[in-house]
Amino acid sequence: MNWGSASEFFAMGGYGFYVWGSFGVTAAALLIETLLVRKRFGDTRRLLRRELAADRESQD
Amino acid sequence: MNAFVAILRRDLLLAMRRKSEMLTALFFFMIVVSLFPLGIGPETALLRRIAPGVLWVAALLAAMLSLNRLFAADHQDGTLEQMALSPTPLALLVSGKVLAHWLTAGLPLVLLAPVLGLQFDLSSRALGILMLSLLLGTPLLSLIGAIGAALTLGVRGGGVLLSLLVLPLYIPALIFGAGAVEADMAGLGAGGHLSLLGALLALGLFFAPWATTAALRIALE
Amino acid sequence: MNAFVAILRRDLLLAMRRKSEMLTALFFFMIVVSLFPLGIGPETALLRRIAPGVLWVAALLAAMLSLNRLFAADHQDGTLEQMALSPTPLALLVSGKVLAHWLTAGLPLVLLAPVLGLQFDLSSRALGILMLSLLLGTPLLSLIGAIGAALTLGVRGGGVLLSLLVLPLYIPALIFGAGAVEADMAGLGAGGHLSLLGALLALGLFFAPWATTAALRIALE
Amino acid sequence: MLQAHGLACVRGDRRLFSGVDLSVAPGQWLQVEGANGAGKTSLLRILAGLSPAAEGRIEWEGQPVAEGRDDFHARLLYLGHAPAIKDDLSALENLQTSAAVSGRPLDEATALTALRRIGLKGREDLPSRVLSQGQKRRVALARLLCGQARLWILDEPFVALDVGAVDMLCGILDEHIGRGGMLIFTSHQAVQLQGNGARLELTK
Amino acid sequence: MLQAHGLACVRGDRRLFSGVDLSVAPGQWLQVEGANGAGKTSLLRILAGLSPAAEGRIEWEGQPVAEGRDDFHARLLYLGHAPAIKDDLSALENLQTSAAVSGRPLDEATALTALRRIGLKGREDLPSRVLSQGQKRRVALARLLCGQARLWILDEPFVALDVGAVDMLCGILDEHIGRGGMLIFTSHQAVQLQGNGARLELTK
Amino acid sequence: MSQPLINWFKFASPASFYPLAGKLWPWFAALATAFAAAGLWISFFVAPTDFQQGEGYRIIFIHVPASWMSMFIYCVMAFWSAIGIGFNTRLSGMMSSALAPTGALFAFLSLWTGALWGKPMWGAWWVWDARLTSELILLFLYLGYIALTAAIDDPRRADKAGAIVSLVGVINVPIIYFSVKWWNTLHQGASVSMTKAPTMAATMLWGMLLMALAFWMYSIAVALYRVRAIILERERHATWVAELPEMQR
Ligand code: HEM
Ligand SMILES: Nc1ncnc2c1ncn2[C@@H]1O[C@H](COP(=O)(O)OP(=O)(O)OP(=O)(O)O)[C@@H](O)[C@H]1O
Ligand SMILES: Nc1ncnc2c1ncn2[C@@H]1O[C@H](COP(=O)(O)OP(=O)(O)OP(=O)(O)O)[C@@H](O)[C@H]1O
Ligand SMILES: [Mg+2]
Ligand SMILES: [Mg+2]
Repeated sequence: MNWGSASEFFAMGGYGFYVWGSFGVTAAALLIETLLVRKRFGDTRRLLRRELAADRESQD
Repeated sequence: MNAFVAILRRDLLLAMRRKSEMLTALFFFMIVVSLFPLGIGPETALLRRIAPGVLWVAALLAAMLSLNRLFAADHQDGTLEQMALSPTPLALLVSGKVLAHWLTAGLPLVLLAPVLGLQFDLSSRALGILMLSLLLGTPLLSLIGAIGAALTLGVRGGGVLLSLLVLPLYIPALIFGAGAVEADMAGLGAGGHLSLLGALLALGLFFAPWATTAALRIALE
Repeated sequence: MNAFVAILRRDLLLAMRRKSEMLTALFFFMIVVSLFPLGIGPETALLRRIAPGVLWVAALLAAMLSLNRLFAADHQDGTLEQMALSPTPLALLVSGKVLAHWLTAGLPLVLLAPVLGLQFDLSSRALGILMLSLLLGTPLLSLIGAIGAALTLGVRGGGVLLSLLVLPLYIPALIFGAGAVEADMAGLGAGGHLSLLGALLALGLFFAPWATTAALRIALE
Repeated sequence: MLQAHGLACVRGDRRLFSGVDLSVAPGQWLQVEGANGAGKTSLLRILAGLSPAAEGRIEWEGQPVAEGRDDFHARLLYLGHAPAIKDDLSALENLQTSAAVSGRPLDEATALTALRRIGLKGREDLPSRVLSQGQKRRVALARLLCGQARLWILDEPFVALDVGAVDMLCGILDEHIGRGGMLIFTSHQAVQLQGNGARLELTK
Repeated sequence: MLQAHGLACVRGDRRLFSGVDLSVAPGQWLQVEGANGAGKTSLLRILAGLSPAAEGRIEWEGQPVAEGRDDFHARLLYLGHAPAIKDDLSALENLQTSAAVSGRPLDEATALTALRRIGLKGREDLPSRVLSQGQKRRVALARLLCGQARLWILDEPFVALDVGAVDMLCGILDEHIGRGGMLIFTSHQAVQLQGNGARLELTK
Repeated sequence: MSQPLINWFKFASPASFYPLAGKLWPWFAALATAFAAAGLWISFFVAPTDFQQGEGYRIIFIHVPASWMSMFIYCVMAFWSAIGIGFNTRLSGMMSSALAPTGALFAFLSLWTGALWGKPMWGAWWVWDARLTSELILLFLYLGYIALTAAIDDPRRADKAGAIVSLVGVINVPIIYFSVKWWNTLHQGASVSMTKAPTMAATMLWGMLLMALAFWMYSIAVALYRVRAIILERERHATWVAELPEMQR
């Protein structure tokens, strides 16, 4: 265990800005990418469902 | 005025449609700036010394490269004829196109410049002056460039001829723009350079649309 | 082989016909190189130090600028279809076009470079190496550029996209080319750099026409 | 009413035509005829005010056009050889922007109706790049359906259209003339328009 | 002899046509018909080998085209919508270079004869930029007069031609067929060719 | 000879790959989370403070894995492109376009974390060092690929054009790397050279490896998810898409 307290942990021995800047941006970037991919998939699926429903209606 | 907004919107729409167009103008700027350290070598002191010049030349080239699409496509597909036949004064329509050009090819450069300046190890004060000089300078580039683009319209070997016409006219902008940053870095104060740049911009705003319109009418004959 | 000569002749004829085309590529090179002393300031030592890099970057930009007319016109007016339907292999015709591009946009730069180098106070020995490096490097620029031009054919926002694709690929040529001159100026001998440049050229001569042909076929689909 | 007196056109060292007089009154059409290269396109561009005539004068409602340019252009619709279509925009966007630029903005519903009437149903939102030759021409022609221009100058409007579209276009032109519009056009195809018309043959 | 079986073409998410069979034997012509956007141009490009078919196969003299591409192209003359004319070159230079690039160089006399026959007398040395629409098309068509291609594939060859030129072109096509050539073409105009012919209607 | 090949091509068809990818991605996502948790634990709580760089060195635990992934993914894209050109399979183009954004993201993260590391260690956000420069160029290559494929509407054409770009680019990557390296050594002079981390302690190595595994699994999971979306977009008129369970309702 390297850290005496939480504030020590966040200070990172004076390098807090740099370390948390790196880890934070990385985490945020990966998270955003995941969300974007999910949105892309969801949008496509919604569009297709709508198209298919329209097709079925026009056939009936 | 409606037609002005219409043409501005259309040009922005076209830029968006060619999805990556705005981004690629930016990337061009970025890549050209990054080429210089590759050609010259990595010494920080030397790079800091040449940074304002390199950034300004690159901005100038990026703005210029996107010029030939300013009127050429409209000329070829007949849109320009339609513009000339519009009851709205052609100069107004032209101003709309120039504004669209600056928004897509000039403004992004202003915003990116500080990041590239960091790579050359510029101080944050110098970065501020750099942005300010580009903010005043890039609209001037679009205005002057429009005259050149109109003049070379439909002329054989247009693309390169355009740069030949336009680059010399860009030189004052380059000298005052890069000079402002250098003066500041040398502790001389950038005010004089910047106000000259502003004066040039005012002049350009006033005259360039008329010159462009005249050149377009010639190209249409 | 006949068709190779035919297309080479046609492209040269077209370049001649657009009278000033070759000259304007040259002028672009000249103006870009001359912009630097204006942007950076007149110190001789500094200028001599950055000369090889500046000259090479300018050569690279000049070669690149003329790329978008390599295939675009042929694509638009249907000539490219005719080339694809010719019984001669397309790769051969493409090589003819690339050779014509080098003769009109590359070779003139090689010949002009020493004159511009003088402006930066380079020694005559350095000028020789500069010419040699450009002589080896500019054909490479044309070859790589042809791939990019073919890939961006008929693509939205082609012109700027082209530079995005091509400039990163140009970097090795830039590094070895400018590096050769700098190494020589630092007394280290330019042989290594030049032979690497030669090796790259051989590689390019071998692979680029095929990649270009493949890209053209895609564009025609 | 458009009138022209003694028009002449010189291209290079060739005199294409000279002494051309013409007049088109409301409810009239004029078909300009002539072999390839006779100067039809050149004449139409001169009438539209896009290029100057070597000799002669043009009057709109009794006034020289040169004096009331914007006024004339507000009443004019010119469609040339080139269709003025942006490859990257859809048919709908093309129609709306070109209308807005010429000072008569269109709402989406009107534009869509025009496109459907001209036979582009289902293609309204495709980028024009992928449209066929004839479909591109139709996008340009859709402008005829949504403006109040009095004078139409059309250079080869029938080119690349299929038989059905040619009939439809004839109908549109008839309607325009019936409403008291004026029409000047060229065509190598034989077309039958109703109403009061004249032909002008350009010969050397 | 060109044969195609079960050709299909898909553009975007639209199936333009499918199950198209056709065959053209020496001395025969085939006119492809259909409304604007029916897929005529697309079919012709597929037959010429410029774009791949979604389904089906094409045979030339009994062999799949894909296997003898250069051989097929040596016997083919394709003229598309775009005239393949360089604005900066004269009619003569355009004709000579395009012939040389397709592997059949022409001497000046032959080229000049062809240009005169096609009706460009006195325009041989003008830069093509200044030619009229119809004259540009004629420069492209002059290639018909100076090659030994067996199979001609022509996309709307009659567009922009005046009446006289249409007749002349019909004569040229008849001659080609009379010599045992093959011809595939599209046109929205009604044309009368002699010899043994067929029509192919593209419908959805 | 033909039997195994046919099996391969069965999975290379979008119709059979789509459900497979749907089953696989959650596993990779779970693995990524597990490795990341372990890796982060080691990076912050197990690995000791560096006696030279203090706590700042902890950036290494994402910087190095991100750099590795950015280079690795480009090679995988080139691999898929080669398959696509060689065998004309539709799936391979979809795979490389699914990988490109993730690769570009890691290249960006490598630059970002490197810059944040460089400021305290070297006193500059950026120096024109061989590694840094070639990583920057790698980012440009990714962006070129993405911009080109985005600019072409027809997906099949976009795939083929993208394949050419990534193959030409992958030939160029080692060339760039070595050329930049030699370029740099010629002007050692005033430039700051990258300080090698002191001999790596075993715990640090473990932390880096775990984080690298986490990024790797993450990339696979995201690429599979994205390829599913791409398959749906491109095959939306195929009958098998209409019959998918998630398309009912
Ligand atoms: C923007 C700046 C930076 C970039 C683009 C960058 C890029 C890279 C790349 C591509 C690698 C992987 C190379 C390989 O494994 O062969 C790497 C590894 C590494 N980097 Fe950086 N880096 C940057 C800044 C820094 C800084 C400031 C430091 C430390 C002071 C650093 C320390 C390291 C270390 C220790 C490795 C692992 C070396 C090895 O495994 O051999 N980097 N970096
Ligand atoms: N610089 C020049 N020198 C000589 N002749 C020229 C020059 N410029 C144009 N011409 C001629 O002027 C004419 C222009 O014709 P225009 O385009 O008006 O014809 P058109 O009647 O519209 O023909 P088409 O039916 O083919 O469209 C052409 O015959 C062309 O050859
Ligand atoms: N991406 C796409 N999505 C939908 N439809 C498309 C797409 N690309 C092309 N098309 C359609 O494919 C058809 C192409 O037609 P083609 O050019 O072959 O027609 P044509 O029969 O030659 O018509 P014309 O008589 O007008 O020349 C057009 O209807 C066009 O709208
Ligand atoms: Mg005409
Ligand atoms: Mg067609």
